[in-house]
Amino acid sequence: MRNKVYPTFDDAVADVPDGASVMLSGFAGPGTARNLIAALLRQGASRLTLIANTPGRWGDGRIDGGALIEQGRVAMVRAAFTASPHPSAASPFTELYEAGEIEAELMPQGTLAERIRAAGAGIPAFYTPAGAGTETALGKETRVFGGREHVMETALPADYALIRARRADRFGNLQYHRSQRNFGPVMARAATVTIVEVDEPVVEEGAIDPDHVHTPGLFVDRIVVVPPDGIREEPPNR
Amino acid sequence: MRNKVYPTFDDAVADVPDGASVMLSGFAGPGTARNLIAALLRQGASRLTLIANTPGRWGDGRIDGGALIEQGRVAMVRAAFTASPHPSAASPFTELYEAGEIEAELMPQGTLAERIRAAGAGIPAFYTPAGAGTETALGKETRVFGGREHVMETALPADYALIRARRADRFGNLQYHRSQRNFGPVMARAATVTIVEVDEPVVEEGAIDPDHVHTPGLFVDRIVVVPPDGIREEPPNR
Amino acid sequence: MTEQRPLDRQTMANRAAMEFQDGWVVNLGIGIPTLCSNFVHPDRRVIYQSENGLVNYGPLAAEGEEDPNLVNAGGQYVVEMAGMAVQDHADSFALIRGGYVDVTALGAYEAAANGDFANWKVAGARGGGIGGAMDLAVGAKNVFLLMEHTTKEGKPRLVERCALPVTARGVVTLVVTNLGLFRVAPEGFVLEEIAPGYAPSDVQAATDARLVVSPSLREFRRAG
Amino acid sequence: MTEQRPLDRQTMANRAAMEFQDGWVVNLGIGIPTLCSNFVHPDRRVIYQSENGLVNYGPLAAEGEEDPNLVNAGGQYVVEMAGMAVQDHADSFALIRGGYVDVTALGAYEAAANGDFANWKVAGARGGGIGGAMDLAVGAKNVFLLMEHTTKEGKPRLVERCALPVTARGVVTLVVTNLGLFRVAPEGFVLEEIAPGYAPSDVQAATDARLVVSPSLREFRRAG
Repeated sequence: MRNKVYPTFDDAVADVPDGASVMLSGFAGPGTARNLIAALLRQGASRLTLIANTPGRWGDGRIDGGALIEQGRVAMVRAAFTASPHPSAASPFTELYEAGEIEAELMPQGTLAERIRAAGAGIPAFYTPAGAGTETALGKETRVFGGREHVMETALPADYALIRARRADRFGNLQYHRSQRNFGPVMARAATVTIVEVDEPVVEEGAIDPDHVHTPGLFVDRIVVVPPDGIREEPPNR
Repeated sequence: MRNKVYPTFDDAVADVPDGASVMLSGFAGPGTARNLIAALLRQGASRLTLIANTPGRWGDGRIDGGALIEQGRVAMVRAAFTASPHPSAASPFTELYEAGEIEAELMPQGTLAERIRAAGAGIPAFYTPAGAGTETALGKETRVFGGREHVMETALPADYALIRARRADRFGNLQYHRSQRNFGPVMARAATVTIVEVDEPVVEEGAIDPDHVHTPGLFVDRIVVVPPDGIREEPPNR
Repeated sequence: MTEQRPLDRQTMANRAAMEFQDGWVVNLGIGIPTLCSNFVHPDRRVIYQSENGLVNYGPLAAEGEEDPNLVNAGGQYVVEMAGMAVQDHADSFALIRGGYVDVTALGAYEAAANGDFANWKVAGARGGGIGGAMDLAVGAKNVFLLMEHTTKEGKPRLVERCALPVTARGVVTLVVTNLGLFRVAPEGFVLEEIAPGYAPSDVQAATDARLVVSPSLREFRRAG
Repeated sequence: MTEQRPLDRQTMANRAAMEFQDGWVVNLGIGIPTLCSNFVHPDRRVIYQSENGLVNYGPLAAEGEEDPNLVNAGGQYVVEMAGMAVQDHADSFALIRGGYVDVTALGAYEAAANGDFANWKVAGARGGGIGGAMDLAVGAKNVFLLMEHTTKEGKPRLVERCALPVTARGVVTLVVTNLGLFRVAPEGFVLEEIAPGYAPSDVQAATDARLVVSPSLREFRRAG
């Protein structure tokens, strides 16, 4: 079987074409594949569609989806935010979006997570009460179940997923640490090609208890270990 | 907070009323809450609806859903089998069902699992390709997505779930051992009252690594430890 | 005449937290709501849940003691609690929509007398920030709003009907502002408790919906 | 003239297993299909997946070495493989419907020239046993059927159109019987390989659908 462990982040993202849809795991930091995103930035692919919780940010020296947007590589964002999660903090993305310079699809966070899950689960559509009766449901089919209005939402797949985990074995079985998990497991299932950066060295198969695998290896295509000089997740003030 | 650890199986199932819908985890043995089912048998509730992978069996001395059926306690079974999973082996349920003496809803196993998941996930309905174009889709809404026919399936909740796990902490966080997991996690979420029998003594909170909890404790209502003289899962020939 | 003393943010949060019952699963939104976890019930256990997958997490982490991979839904570093569990994002929202959250306490721009509220989009904007609010609003058994009674410019935030795009319809059960505590009933906002020094007419004057004054109106309750 | 030697069940399973490519995810149904895992490719890694949540599981457990909580989808005790993972039932079928299974090998009562097949309900029955077959049939990239060519009474199981209620429509890609190996193509069953001693006319005589004989027809391939 093909070796899934790649020597560098650049090798792992080398084939991402212009126009690709790319899922980025991560929630408020943890789970963000910052090293793979940095490599994608160097690689140069453009007209990307990003699927992520937020469009990210920039200007604070941290690499996330915002770095791709800042460099003009992104045509479309599908997310639970176009403005900053913290209403008092401005997001540079907001200005671009409000000025009509970039496209976005805004949806409830649970709808985002469930649409991604559906894509990896062979479920083309489902009904959710979230967003019913609101502006986000405009143009969408609605239907009443149990006396309550629901919105029909469709599966959201992607060409690539860039995710971060704590540890992988050579088969690609993954474990996440705490809040690092967030979108990783569902994105790994929903993307055609799943690329993961891991904090710890790759272990042999059998080193991870089968009961404690969070993402089975058959969903994982490429693994890169974050080297000692790679980007690590750190609290803002460290 | 109320103590979730119950002294006996009989205490844990005492309030199951006639006509209740009861989910039974278990697949080919592992995960079957045999001690709770035995207690429900003693308790006497009737006209039950069972939701399980199979209607179980009887006559071989092992307790599963079949024991309730044999005693006439069951009005309806929702399952992926009405005949034996092994076509060469007769199932006593098959005779009852073929004779029209009990009702059943037969569905694909993945549809069963996903309907249960949906019930615990606030998803009233979803579309699946499984069963499209077959007799099991008769009378169901169908819809084409991506050129392929899909069946609309609805959430399947229950009043009670009786499940088996390896270990629980006092909050109800559960770990399953290997194939014991099967329907446990989705049934625990889909049932109003989730009752679990565990193979090992209850541990204090904090004894289970948060990354390795399979079912968070807030889905679990009652816990009973299988005593040394309780029914243990065993291979058939031991 | 008593001096008018609107509640500060922590006191508002404390008052809302006093409503959390033993064993309740609680989700706290960004802003005033996150302050609720600073209120510790002596005899109740409250289980905090966050959209990003934590169940039963603990208080904010002290500086220098952060686990870089352990944050709540507001992105704040928290500490691990004995009995904590981690889920992925889809399972976390399954829990939320599945009806296991007893209360979500959220911030809002507007609360309406019919139980609608608006907290994701400001006037004139093309987009906004939905986050988990729409799922929480329809999934939680109770929706509490914690908000300043008026904008900085003095414009009422409690209104007859929302002018801003709503987050969810007919779901709000309780509103705590710096001026009062309001149950949302079929007849509209019912003023149950009031800030020190205020008369119901003062609160009504700062409100764009007709208030019903509870026959058992009292000053804001405080813990202890 | 060579003696007619229909294939035994293990040889049928071996022949099907020879189609499994390196790195393929394989799901085996009850009956002849489970025998496929006895065939070990010297230079390919095949990943077995079972409906009840095991990914990358190992061979059948020897008697006395069973883990009572480790079974495959047929309820047989298996051993743990290095690199195994366990999922719950919903995630397991998400994997199956999600398109991650390269092939499912199933038993069947009937296989039809249009790619339909029937394996869950016998004639005249009220119910049957669906199990994971309907999900596997629509989710797997390839559906192989392993079946006796005729019933014990000699009635053909390869038919123009199914008489029994179908499990799925238009999904079968390969059929291996004790008499032949058939690709299911737009033109119907294409006989590619044949059991020793049989002529295509013998196989056609035992079949209720028109067979297309491959120009490269050959005797059943065997490993080694």
